[in-house]
Amino acid sequence: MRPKYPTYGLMAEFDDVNALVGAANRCREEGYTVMDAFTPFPVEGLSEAVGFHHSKLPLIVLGGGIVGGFGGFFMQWYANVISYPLNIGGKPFNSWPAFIPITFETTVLCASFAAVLGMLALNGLPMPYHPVFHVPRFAFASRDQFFLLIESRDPKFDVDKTRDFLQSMKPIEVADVPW
Amino acid sequence: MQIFHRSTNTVARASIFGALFFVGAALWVAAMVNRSPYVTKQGTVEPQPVPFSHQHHVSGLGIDCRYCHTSVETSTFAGIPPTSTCMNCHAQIWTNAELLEPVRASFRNGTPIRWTRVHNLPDYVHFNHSIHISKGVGCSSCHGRVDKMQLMYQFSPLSMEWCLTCHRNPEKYVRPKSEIFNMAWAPADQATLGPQLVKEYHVRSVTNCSACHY
Amino acid sequence: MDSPTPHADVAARVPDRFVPVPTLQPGHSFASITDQISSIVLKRKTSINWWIGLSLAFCLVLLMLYSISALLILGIGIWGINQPVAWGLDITNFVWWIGIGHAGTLISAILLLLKQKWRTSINRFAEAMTLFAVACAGLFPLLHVGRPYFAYWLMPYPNSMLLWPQFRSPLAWDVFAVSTYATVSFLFWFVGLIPDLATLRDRSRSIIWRKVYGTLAMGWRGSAKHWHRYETAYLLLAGLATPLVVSVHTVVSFDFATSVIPGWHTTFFPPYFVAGAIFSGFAMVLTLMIPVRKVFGLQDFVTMRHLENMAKVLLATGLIVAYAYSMEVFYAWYSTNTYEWYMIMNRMKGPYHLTYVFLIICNILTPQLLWVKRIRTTPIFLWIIAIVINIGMWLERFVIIVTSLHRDFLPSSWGMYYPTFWEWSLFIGTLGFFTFLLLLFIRFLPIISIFEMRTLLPEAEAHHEEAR
Amino acid sequence: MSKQEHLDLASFRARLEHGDENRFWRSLEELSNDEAFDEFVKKEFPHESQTLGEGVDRRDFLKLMSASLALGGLTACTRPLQQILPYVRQPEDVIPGKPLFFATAMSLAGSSAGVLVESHLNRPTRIEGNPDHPSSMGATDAFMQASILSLYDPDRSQTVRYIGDPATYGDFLGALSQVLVQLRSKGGAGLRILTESINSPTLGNQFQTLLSQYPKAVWHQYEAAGRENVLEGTRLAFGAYVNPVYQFDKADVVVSLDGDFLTQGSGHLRYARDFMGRRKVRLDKQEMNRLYVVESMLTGTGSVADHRLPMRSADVESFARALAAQLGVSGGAPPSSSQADFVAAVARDLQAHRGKSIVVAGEHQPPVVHAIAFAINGALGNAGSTVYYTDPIEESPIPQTESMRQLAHDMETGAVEALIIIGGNPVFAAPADLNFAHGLERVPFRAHLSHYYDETSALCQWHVPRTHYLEEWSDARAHDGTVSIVQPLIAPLYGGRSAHELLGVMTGEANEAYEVLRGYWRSKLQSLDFEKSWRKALNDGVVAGSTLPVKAMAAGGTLPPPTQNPGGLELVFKSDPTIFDGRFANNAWLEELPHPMTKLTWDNAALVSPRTAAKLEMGTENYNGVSPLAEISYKGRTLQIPIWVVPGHADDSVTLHFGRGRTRAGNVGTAKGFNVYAIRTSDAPSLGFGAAFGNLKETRQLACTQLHQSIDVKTLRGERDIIRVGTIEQFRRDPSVVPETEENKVRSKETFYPPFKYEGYAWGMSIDTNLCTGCGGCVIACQSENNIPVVGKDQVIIGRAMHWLRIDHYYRGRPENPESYHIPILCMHCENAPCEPVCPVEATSHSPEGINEMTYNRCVGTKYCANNCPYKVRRFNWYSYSEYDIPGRQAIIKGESFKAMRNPNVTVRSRGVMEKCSYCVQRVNAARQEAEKGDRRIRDGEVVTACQSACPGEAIVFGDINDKTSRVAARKAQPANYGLLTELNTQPRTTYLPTLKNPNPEIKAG
Repeated sequence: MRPKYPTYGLMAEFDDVNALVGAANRCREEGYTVMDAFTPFPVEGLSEAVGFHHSKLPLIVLGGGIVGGFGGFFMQWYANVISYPLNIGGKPFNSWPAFIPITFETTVLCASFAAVLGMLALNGLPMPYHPVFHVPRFAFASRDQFFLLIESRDPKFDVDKTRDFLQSMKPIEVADVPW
Repeated sequence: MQIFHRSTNTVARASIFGALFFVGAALWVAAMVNRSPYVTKQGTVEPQPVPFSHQHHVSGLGIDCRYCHTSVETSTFAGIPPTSTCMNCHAQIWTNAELLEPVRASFRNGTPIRWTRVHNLPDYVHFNHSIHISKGVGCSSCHGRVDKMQLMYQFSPLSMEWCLTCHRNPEKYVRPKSEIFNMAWAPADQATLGPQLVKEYHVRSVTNCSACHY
Repeated sequence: MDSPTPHADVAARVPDRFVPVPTLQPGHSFASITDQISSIVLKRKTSINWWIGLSLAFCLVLLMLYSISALLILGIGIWGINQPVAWGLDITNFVWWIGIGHAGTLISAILLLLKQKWRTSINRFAEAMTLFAVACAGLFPLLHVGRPYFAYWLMPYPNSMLLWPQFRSPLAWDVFAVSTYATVSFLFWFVGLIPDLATLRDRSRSIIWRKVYGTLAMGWRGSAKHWHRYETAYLLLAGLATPLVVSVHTVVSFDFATSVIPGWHTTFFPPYFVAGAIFSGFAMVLTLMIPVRKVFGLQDFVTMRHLENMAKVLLATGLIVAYAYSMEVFYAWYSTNTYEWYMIMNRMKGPYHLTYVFLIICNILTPQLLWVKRIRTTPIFLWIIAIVINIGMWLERFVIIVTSLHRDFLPSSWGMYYPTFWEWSLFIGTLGFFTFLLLLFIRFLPIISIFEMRTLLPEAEAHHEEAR
Repeated sequence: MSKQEHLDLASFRARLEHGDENRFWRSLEELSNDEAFDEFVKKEFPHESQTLGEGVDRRDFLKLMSASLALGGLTACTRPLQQILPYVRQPEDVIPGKPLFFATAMSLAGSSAGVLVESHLNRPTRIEGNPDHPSSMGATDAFMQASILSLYDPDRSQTVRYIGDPATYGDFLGALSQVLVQLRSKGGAGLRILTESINSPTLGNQFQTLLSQYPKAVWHQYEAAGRENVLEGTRLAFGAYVNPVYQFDKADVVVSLDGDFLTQGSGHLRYARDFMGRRKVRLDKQEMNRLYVVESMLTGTGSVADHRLPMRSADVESFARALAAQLGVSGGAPPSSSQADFVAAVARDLQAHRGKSIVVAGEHQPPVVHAIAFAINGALGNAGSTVYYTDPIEESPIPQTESMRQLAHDMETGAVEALIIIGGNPVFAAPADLNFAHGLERVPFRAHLSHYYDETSALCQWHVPRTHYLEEWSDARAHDGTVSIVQPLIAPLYGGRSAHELLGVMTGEANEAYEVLRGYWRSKLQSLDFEKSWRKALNDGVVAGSTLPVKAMAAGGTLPPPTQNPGGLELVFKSDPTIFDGRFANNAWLEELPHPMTKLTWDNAALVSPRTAAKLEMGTENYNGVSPLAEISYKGRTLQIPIWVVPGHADDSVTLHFGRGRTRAGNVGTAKGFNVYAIRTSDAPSLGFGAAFGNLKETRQLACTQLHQSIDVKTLRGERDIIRVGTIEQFRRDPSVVPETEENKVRSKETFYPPFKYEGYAWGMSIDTNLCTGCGGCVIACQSENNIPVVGKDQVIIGRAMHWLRIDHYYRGRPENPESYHIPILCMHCENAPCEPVCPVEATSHSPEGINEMTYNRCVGTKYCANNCPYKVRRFNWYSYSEYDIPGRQAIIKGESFKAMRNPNVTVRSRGVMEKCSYCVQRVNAARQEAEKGDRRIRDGEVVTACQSACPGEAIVFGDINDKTSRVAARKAQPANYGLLTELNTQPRTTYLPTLKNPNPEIKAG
């Protein structure tokens, strides 16, 4: 999609995590809403700072677990009671205690898949191409530098104003993020 | 800087779903192949020394199954007629038909006719014709309308799956003993007849392993 | 959680030995950590030693393949197993490998939940080790069956026989437990890798490697939101993996505990096996970590503190195992059961008594040395002890499986079991296979979690009030 | 499987069938030369080269891997195009798919027992006993069961040979007639014929004819393990050869003088049946007979004795004389002090049962001991009541060793111009001191009619393959003289000739055995309608009225003075319990059948008592079957043989089983074991002194299937309750003999799940260990019925024997004279089977009738079930034992012909699958199907398992335990009925009755 703005957004680079968090908070106070921060490691409270609060991931995992659990037990129950009941060592067809281990395993398996796939999906990964990669110094985002991005989608976004605003926070540099 | 081109995002997502789809498809195909006539030999006509037509002999001449398959009611094996059986008639009729030369040859020098097996169960499956007959399983239930077969072919898949369909619900398939050899028999009302026959003939639904495998 | 660097005054007040060794040597920055660890993968020329190691390992892999093809072509008869000992080295190795496969996820998951920061520099390596160990373990149940080409019957799937696996069988449980464990461990490991893959992507010089790492990193860019979900997922995974770790060896122990054979039919096998697994797992981590740490000069990241902590875990689990052994004897005596008691007597005095003796020496006596701090903190000693424990744990499985089977209820069907060349070659082969995979991992992936190391730095702490 | 098999065999049969009889035979000659035949079978039984999962072994592995992965769950994915060959003319009696049974008889060492042969489309597959035959009563022994294997043995000689080169029967007849012509001119001087003991009236008759034509010809007979001693004994006692017949069903007290009448010798099956009939102790029958045994080596008979006194075989005579003295028989001698009490007690017991007791001597005991036994029986008035005498069942009994000595001498002196050897293998089996081989080579014309091209054949110019008894027309006398007609079940597979044919040729009479036989019987059967009685004889398996009449014998002649007994170490020569005198050496079933006591397979050893072993400084606890090799120097000859310690063996006595160590037995039997004949001499065929033992400081690995035979594996928690024994007294006091412990009672009830309900049939088995002699007949019967493969010595050594049914043998007590117990162990078909829940693929499950079913084609081979079976009755196919042929090893029983032998109703197992006793489920199913066709229930006794049918002691009973009137239910109702390891709550369907002893209160135990 070709949006109305020439750039994807503006990105400010900091070399200190506190500077970044501070900047992020100020942006929010300034009224910016569509922004993101990039750090080489998870930073406590940063996501809140950029206006991201709760994730629905736990719910997804719970769902996965429930599906796996009931699915697992149902499979065993169906196979032994409905599909092909056989007298195995004089045990009843529905030997539920014997079905517990597999039920547990399928629960964990499905939940784990839900966790990982859910996380990737919510994060929109895989996404090998992304505008921020255009910024040459962004490579340091995975080393020791900290970046704050204000997207052009932000209603309050204005190339010049926003750039000045970012500059006011004394970043190492403010870069244009082209599409 | 960018390592990947824009398109790769789409590609990446596509490939994930693609992979999932492919795996699913592969499994599905395997399952289908497994049940296909290619594997079960269902419906394939094997080359035979003599192009014997059941249609002609059964519907045409009205010969009873047991005239040739003598031991079907008494033995595990229905019986393949000895050459002499063929010659009972063909000593008189079609005595010099080209097609029947192998038969005459066999009779002359006592070498058996080498038919090709049509119904061929694995060695670890033990099937007994007589017990099925005596429990009201008709020929056509498994062998199909043999009376309509120019050349003999395997009508049913003969897979365990298939065996179990009847072994689990015999009432759906049993017929009166009088109708066993009646190719054309069709139940008026199997729903009521079936259970009744099952009770009458003491038909049991046998699905334990050693019923067939030992 | 203690602060990584003791304040001077603290140091003044308390004697040195009470000053905890830091989990990360001081003087590091984000950059230095990143560069030093990733350099192992990126910069350093592939060392000749690595090549030698790899080729040696590969020879053993070939041996393994040779042994496997012989097995498949000639038949399982080439092994020494028989009646009554129908399981021998095959299952022994299976349980041993699975046991080793426990350290990784345990360290990553449980220590993560327990907020043990010292785990960060060893979890990645341990997880990889877990994966490879499980891969080796998986081979044995597959190959030990008489008709491996039908092994897929243990999987539930709609088939033309309308048959299902027999879900009451501990072997069916194994299939699910082991495959689940392998899968989850992999996910856990891979998720942990993603940010570091991104780092490698950005650090790498060659365009090919950039694309490779880039693909694997799936476009990770360290966005705050991503980090948020990422941490949630990672924590949840840890939560799921923790009971899983416990369950896997529990299920493995069911193979024996649910049977009727004296020496197998024991209710306390699950905890006993889990403890044993952690025991052997940590021993293996030490066995591998100590040389690696030396070779790649990672003493800053894998400090003496790590080694000592692991040594302590060894000591603890070792004691649990010792308790289990004594309970085994006690039960047999207390049960007043002829067969149980004979089983114990047979272990101690029977034809295989040497294995039992060495088992006690390796698993009970040797670890006691770890009470001594000097030994705990001397890598070479630690390394030797770890190896001894590995051997001991292998013996434990051998004793449990073989000596229980070879003389059970009816003296008429007592027998002996002597492993053949083929069984040994398969075992040695898997050792090679394991090393092979490990060497590849060391060469191509960061053996220490870079991004987690970064969080150990003090400057990683965000101080909101200042920012305000 | 079954129907395909019938089809293909139909064609085989068809080939044999077509045309008149001559063509029939000719066409067989076409088949009978080996490659051709194998080829033929290959062509004709294509599916038979298809065992379960065969595709696996055939195709290269990867292909299969991919295939089986792709075609998920498709087990029969590699079905080749098969051919189907019907009859040309179908015989009336044959219904494809239904076996027929024909009555015939198997002769062994001058006696015979009747059998019924199961025939699938005229292809014999199995031997059952003939219930109407006096020597069988429906029971069979291992030799009879295994004879079916010899029939198909491709190692059997398949062509006439002249100096080793293939020749035709015609050539032989030509050469023979030339010789005969010139011998005839001399009245037959120089013509010698050597046979085994002949119990065929027709053949005897033919010999008379021959001898009348050649008055100067001599007919020699020799059996290495025959009844010579018995017959010489009768001559000693009565002045004439007679045949003693015993009626153990009438005897309350039996004394066996080193005899093994229950498991070997003429009529042993009948004797076991009668004897054991008196030991079936039930609530309503609380008495049993009493058996005293004095013997050197522990035998089947000894192991069931109520009092067993181990003593050197050489001392048995003095014991017998002592007994005789006590009973006032002339020629008696006072007992040695040590035995005085015992002898006295036994004598009193015998006195107390005059006319209701039997004293019987062992076949290898010298004639005098037999004579003493006869005398004692006479004195006790047993003669006529429990023992009676008839004319000998042998056609012309002679002192065989003597006759052999004479033949050897004449051969050396060149007095023998032509020697025709019919059967037997004298070069191997003749006494070593006669140098038979050396003499033989000096005979100008020598021919050998034999089953194999063996040691003797190799030294004869002419060798003619002999027909197996299932291939020939003949007749045979049983232990009581009853005659059975031997009829062929199949035309000679390898073109053999019968003795009748050969003699027919020599006498110039009819050369068709069939004609000769009918000719003879036409003259014998003075019935109006010969054909009728002939058919009846064929049908019944016995010729009506042919039983020899009882002869009143008064014990005449006085006994010779006691043979002086040098004392010291004695050697006892006995036939091998599993391969007899060596004739069965190439029979893999018998080679692998464990020795009833030592459980040795594939080998023989010098059996000694622990004390003697120590004395010889060759002590060994048989650990893992590695035993020290000894060199026995005896009468200038030496024999190297390993030492095996047998608890309960007499001290200063060494038992040597002859028959092994063949050099030309065939692929299976050649060079297996050690040749004891090498030191067996004509002056001491069964007992010898003056042997010196040298320890070669070497060891030999022997293959033993049960290395731990001592039940006294005591722990501080006591002994294992795995075999229950008691005395008749105990039984009378408390019929449960060994009461269940409270603990077991509780444990065997505890269950987490509600028990499974078994309506309808509930199959179960009861084994009365009190009736078991451990003979091993059931083991072979099972092997034959269920297509159980043979694994070979190396596999037995590492514990991979495949027998579904094994007979555990346990000792208890002092090693000098322990109690000895047999307990047959097969699948217990536990209702709570531990093996079933551990199988991950449902390969083993329970039938609604309680049979623990093993589904081979579903088994992936985890072996978990075998581990979890507390009885260890599961057997695994480590290799494809039935047909495998891989680098370094081959199946023992190999060759296309064996495929024709297999039971078509039992799947042949392939590599990597588990197997075990199925309760002969194929028989159960067949019976059920028949019953349901008739809309009735299966009658009790309609399903008889293979082991049950073979057992002479009727120790095994199988049936429906829900049917309270069934025999098995009755047995299980006995309070003494117990299950093995029931404290594990396995709820076994196979249960046992305890072994009971009936000790003489006057004799204190031990």
